[in-house]
Amino acid sequence: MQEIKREDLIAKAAQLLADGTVDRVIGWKKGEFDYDVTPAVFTTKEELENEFVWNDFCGANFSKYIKKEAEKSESKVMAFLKPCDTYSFNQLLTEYKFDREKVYVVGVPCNGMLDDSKIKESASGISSVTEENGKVVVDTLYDGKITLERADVLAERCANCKSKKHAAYDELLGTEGEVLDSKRFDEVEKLEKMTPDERFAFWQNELSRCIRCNACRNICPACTCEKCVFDNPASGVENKAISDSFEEKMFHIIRAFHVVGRCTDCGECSRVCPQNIPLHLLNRKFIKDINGFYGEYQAGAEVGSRAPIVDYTKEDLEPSEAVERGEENA
Amino acid sequence: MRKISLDKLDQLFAEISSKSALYIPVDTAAGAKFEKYDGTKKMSDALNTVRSAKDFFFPQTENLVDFKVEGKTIEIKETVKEDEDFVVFGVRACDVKSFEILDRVFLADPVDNFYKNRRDHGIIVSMACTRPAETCFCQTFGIDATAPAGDIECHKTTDAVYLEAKTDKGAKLLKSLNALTEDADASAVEAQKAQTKEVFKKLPLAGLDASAFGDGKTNEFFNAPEWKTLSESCLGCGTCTFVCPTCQCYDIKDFNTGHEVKRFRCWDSCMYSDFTRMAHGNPRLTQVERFRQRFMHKLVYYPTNNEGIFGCVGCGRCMAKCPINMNIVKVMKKLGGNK
Amino acid sequence: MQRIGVFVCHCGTNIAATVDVKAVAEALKSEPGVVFSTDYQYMCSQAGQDIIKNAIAEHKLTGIVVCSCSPRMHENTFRKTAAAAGLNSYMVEIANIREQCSWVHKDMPTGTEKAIILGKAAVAKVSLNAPLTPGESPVTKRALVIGGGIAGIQTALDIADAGFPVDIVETKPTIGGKMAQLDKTFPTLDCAACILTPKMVEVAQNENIRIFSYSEVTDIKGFVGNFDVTIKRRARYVKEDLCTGCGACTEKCPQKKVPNEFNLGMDNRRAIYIPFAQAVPKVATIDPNYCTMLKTGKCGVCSKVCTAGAIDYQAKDEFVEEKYGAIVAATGFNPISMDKFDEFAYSQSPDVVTSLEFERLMNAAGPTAGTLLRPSDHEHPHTIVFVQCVGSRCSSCAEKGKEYCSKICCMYTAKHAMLTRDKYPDTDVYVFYIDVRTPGKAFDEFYRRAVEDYGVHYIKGMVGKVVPEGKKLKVQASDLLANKQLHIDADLVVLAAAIEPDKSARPLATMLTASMDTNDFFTEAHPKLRPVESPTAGVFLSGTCQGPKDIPETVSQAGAAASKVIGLLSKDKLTGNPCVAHSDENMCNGCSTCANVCPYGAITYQDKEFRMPDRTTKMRRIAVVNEAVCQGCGCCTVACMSGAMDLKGFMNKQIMAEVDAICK
Amino acid sequence: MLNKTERQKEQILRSSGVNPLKCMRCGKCSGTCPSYDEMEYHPHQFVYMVETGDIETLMKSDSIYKCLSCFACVDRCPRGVEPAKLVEAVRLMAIRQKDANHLTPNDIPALLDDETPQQLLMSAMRKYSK
Amino acid sequence: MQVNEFKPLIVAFCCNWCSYAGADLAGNNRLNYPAEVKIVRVPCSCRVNPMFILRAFQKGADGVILCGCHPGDCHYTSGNYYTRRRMALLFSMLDYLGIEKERTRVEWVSAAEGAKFAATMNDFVEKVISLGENKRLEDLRCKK
Repeated sequence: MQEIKREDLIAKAAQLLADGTVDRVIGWKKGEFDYDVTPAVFTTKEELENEFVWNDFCGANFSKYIKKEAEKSESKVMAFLKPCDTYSFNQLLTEYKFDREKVYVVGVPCNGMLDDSKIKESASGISSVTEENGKVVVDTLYDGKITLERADVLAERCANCKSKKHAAYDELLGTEGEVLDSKRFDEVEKLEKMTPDERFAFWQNELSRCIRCNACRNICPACTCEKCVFDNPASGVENKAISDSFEEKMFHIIRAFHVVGRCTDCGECSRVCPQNIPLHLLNRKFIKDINGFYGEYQAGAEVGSRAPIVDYTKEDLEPSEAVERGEENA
Repeated sequence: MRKISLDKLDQLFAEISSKSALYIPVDTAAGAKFEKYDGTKKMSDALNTVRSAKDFFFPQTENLVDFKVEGKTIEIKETVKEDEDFVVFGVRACDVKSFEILDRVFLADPVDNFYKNRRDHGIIVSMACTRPAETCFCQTFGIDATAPAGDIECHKTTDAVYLEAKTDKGAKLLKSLNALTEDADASAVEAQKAQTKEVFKKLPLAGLDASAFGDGKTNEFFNAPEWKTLSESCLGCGTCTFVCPTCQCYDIKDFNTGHEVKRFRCWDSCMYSDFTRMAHGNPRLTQVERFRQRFMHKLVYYPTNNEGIFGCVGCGRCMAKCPINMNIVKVMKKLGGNK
Repeated sequence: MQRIGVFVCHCGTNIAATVDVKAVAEALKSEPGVVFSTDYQYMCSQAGQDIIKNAIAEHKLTGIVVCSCSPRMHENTFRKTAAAAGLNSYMVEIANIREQCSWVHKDMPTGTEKAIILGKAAVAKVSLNAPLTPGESPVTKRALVIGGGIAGIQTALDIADAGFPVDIVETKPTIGGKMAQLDKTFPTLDCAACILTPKMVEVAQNENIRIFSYSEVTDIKGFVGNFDVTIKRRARYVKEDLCTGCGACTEKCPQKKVPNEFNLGMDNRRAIYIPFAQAVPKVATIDPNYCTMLKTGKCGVCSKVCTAGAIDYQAKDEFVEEKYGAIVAATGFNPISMDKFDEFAYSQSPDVVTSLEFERLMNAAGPTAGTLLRPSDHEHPHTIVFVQCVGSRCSSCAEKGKEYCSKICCMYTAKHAMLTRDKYPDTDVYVFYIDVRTPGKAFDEFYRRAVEDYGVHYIKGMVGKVVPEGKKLKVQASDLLANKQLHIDADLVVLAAAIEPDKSARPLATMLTASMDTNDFFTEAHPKLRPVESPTAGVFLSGTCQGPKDIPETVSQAGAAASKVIGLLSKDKLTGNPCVAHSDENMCNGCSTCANVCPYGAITYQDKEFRMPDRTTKMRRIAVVNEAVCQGCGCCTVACMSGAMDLKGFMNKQIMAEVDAICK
Repeated sequence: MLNKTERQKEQILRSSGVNPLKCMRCGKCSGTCPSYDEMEYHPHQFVYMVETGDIETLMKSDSIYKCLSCFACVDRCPRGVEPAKLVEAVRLMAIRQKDANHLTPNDIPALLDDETPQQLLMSAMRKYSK
Repeated sequence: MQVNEFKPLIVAFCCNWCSYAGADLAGNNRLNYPAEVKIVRVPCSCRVNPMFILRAFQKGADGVILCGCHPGDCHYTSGNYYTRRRMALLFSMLDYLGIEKERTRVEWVSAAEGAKFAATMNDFVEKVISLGENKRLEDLRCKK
């Protein structure tokens, strides 16, 4: 259950449309079911009232849409941003991806989003998903009502939420949260503690499922290249489909490396992967290493910050030490 | 019709796999998946596999030909080879139907040897559905999920699996398994079928109607203004096309290994900006056109070229996997005036 | 498809003894693109080069590979050979089969096999080479020197002497800098003014030099040879061209209570002032913070007494825009603030002074007219304690001191101690030191004279605290050699404060895209081999803005910087290295990552309109590499995610082709 | 295997957290020390003697009890060496070696006289509350 | 002497100003190192894209070593500092993926360190030989 109500969001959007502050609103549009929410652009109050939703499935990060909309016209667009989305927003600004003046950000507090695939593990033939007394109630075709603990179906990234505090907004609805002491590196540490053979087996199993659909890349707020090296035949590494296990590794290593220091750990890559590959564990490894080697750094915490990968100190550790240190942690 | 009790199913699998490769759906951490039977694997009860069964006949990548460059001479090496027989067990009605859709593309003149070879050697053992999901809409396309056909059609009940041969290939296989199976009456599964049919009537997408689309509707839909708003959220990834059982587009590429060049084909996606790119660029300039292409193909172009048969089987995979939940159902409802 | 010629060198037996050169030539013949392959005794000889030239003509070669010694030896030789035969000189690649093959491997089969692979890699690379032409850019023949201290003065004079116009920008009303405030200079004890002021006059009189005093640089655009600089000339409310420097105004001005910064606030000046008698330009300046006329509109005394009519209360800041070919940073230093060193009671007692203040107290033109008197009661001090390394070599707290050695303190403290004992033999002079560092010509002799001839008490140890008590300063210190704690009742304590770069250096470095170290000293292009150049082309370093140094060192560095500037300005055109980065605007994301890692500030951004596939247009921010500034390290190419940035001569696909060929 | 000297040094460095190698031998610690004349070994000597491993000598010296723990040396040291922490570490080692504290906090009031400065009282608290 | 001795393929990226010159010096001094080492000249170690390293492994390399000027001595002042960070992160990631960490290395070799260059290469080749063939980052299509 979200602390802030759908009606409040609609009212805010309608007001900004009415007073001419913005002429488009990026929000979530309801789907066929309770859980298949789609990002959409709204231009009238009627559209908002008919189709706008705000529920536990509004996980989509609007970064890509903000960039697209900001390029479209001279007028301002409004976007509802959850705390984690604001980090991506700032990171895009750091990279000059759009004009800040063209976007009006309304911050919305987030109580964590649910993962529909986790719900589907325990329920089939879902007719509705509602909330009663803090529990998730799933009405099904076959087994009637199933009650699930919210914590059990919370998206991984929300269970390990790094911040309930917005890094940017023009206006905030509801109350501002805090930066949290997240356990998000625990899984990475668990992997680090494995033997190299175990780690290799783990990743071989995970990455071999990749079908190179590019969902992770296309949703990624950091992946905003005009032309991706993996789509560019001139780059020498282009591959449309994966013909060999090497290419799975190549794609995912390079993709993670390209977002080093830019990845805000929004978790969209893992959310969208149709094969449930825990891609966030690659990005988090880099984040954890950066924090350990060069000091805490959160991409998107502020606009214009210099990522550690494009910076240095004379006393930096050597690559050999970096690998050793990974082992010491283990 | 033959029958085998559930506790003997492993023996059945063992028997089949002793003669040819057998693939069954198994549960993995990332959903159900067809895997080669190795004597220990258990068949999944999942409604459907994450990826479709089209991989068996039209794999994501396959080598077409190798070139070996020696000094300044080029040697060409054919890579097509006669496949061994294989059996795919537990294919749902939607995927079975998808093979027909693929056949009309790959087996039409000019025949695709690679595809035909696999098709000739593959035996499909289907499995009737009993618990369709809310995302199922195969009935929209006239598919009866309780009668999935294939070479052998199966019905799984609480205690047994009923098998019925639908083709000669199927009959031959089923006969070879007679020692393990016993005779059964076709009526044994009728009640279950009827019950499932009732469930289908209650599905949220039961009323979805494709009749607005089909043969000759190109002009009606091509310039519809709704494409713009529908495609707005599309990220241009290839998830829908790669999980789709009927998407059949591919690209042909060369890979230089250093000692030879491998010419391979791989699935392509009309959602990609370089799809059908020619010297002048992609004929479909923006995501609006690419998005339109996919749905027009399934709902209009394919039926136009194939006696009104739709290019979608309603398996619901794209609904489940699209990162932003935009899918063919939403398109049909918006454009086809459904609800 | 390239038509490639391969030339395998025997290098006498240097190569041929361990590499079967004929086999190499034969093997490379069948590589794609190779149309000619041969071997010869000495490819670098005239005869060898003729073979190459003839082959280029005969076989219409578009690229050549020479399998020979290291490219560091003869790459240029063969490039010239190619150019002489009409081939672009960058269509040459060298396979290093001597230093990296025949000389390090023993047996023939191994050497031959490796040489073939190295040859194949070079063929693979050259088949992707493109002809490169070095870019040219014109040079504006005018230099800008920022800072008018001894460093700036010397640099400007040397450049002007070579016949090039130079502008000096100085924030103070006069040039002269810190040296003008000094009394005598070590180790020869010349009077600073006697050697500096003639140079200042020379600057004023040199036709090639313009002085922008009381001015600052506010904007710098452009690149080596072509800088566009905006200089703000702050309003001094006195017309420079009319003022004769007679000083009448400075005597009559009723506002007498303005702390005199030239004497470090130890006495007062008027609101209209000339910093010191030998100022250049010798022009009065009105201090707007104290002038009654400017503040209240009532007074106007200076205007009345000025017979030249130079006073202009309406003056406004003016901006001058000028083009320069080279810029010299000579922003100098300041002693660090002593406010945080409570243990030395600097803030509590006026009798605890810094060394620079001590210079003024000793100086004939200083607040005490050259008689050493205590600031508090103007009495003659009898016991003077000098403390060295105050704030230098201090690693414990960055907000207080500096980790580096300030280099000049040992020598000037020896000078102060010596001069004090010389003038006032009745004084007891103690110098507390950690180390006495006197490397330099006649430096150690100077220090020894202070000890041996002048009886200065040098004590190894540090002062722990200074406590003002009555008229005395209680100094508690340790004598490490005697292993005793000393308690001295001093009359005057002189702190050798660490020096730090002037605060204006940091914003200047940003404008210049020149890099700085953590202490805000400018970094050199190379710490050993290019010590007076900034990594940013066309920017040079003079004096203490680069690091602590004394006057002789500053002057020699100033001359070195000037010679570099003269070398640059004497060229009509700059020819660049063609192996520079280049951004493909169609792929560039404009994210600024490349500019973040560029050590030379060679990458700028511009908004450009692009036609989209659907015939709409879109403005996009794209990176543009200034080829005149880029040095070709390639750091940006890896920072660039999209692969838009590539390095000519070492393109991604060329390096990958080499890797592929090696791994084949 | 470390010998006794090395072991002692290692323990002192570990318990004090001090790196004596940072010392540039300026003597400001001793210059600032209020207890200098009472001490046989002065703060800068502590640093040097720990560095050379001469810890037995320090433990035997009264100096470890003469330090007031006023931390002036810690505050003034330009290199952040923190000599007082070394003194403290050596003192602790000496105390621990004897297997017992000879004074408990309760014993202190009886030992006080009117002339004892407050600072000493404070240092005593620091010393014996461990 | 082993029968069927494994000959690893080593790609060494050397910066033009220090390490390549160091390799030349090793040659001048006739200091032996295995012929399996093949050097690719780059202007600066910071020119080496992680993609080049992966590419080498794909095409059959068993070890990749990157040599540059010592930190602080970079011809371009800061290139190798960036290299250091990039490779620290990349190597840590490769290790995380279970790929043998001894297959990749960064070594700072100055133009005066011919002996160090030869010693480094001898040591590196020895380590790679002890690991055997590259299996974890291989592209099966590229196997002969």
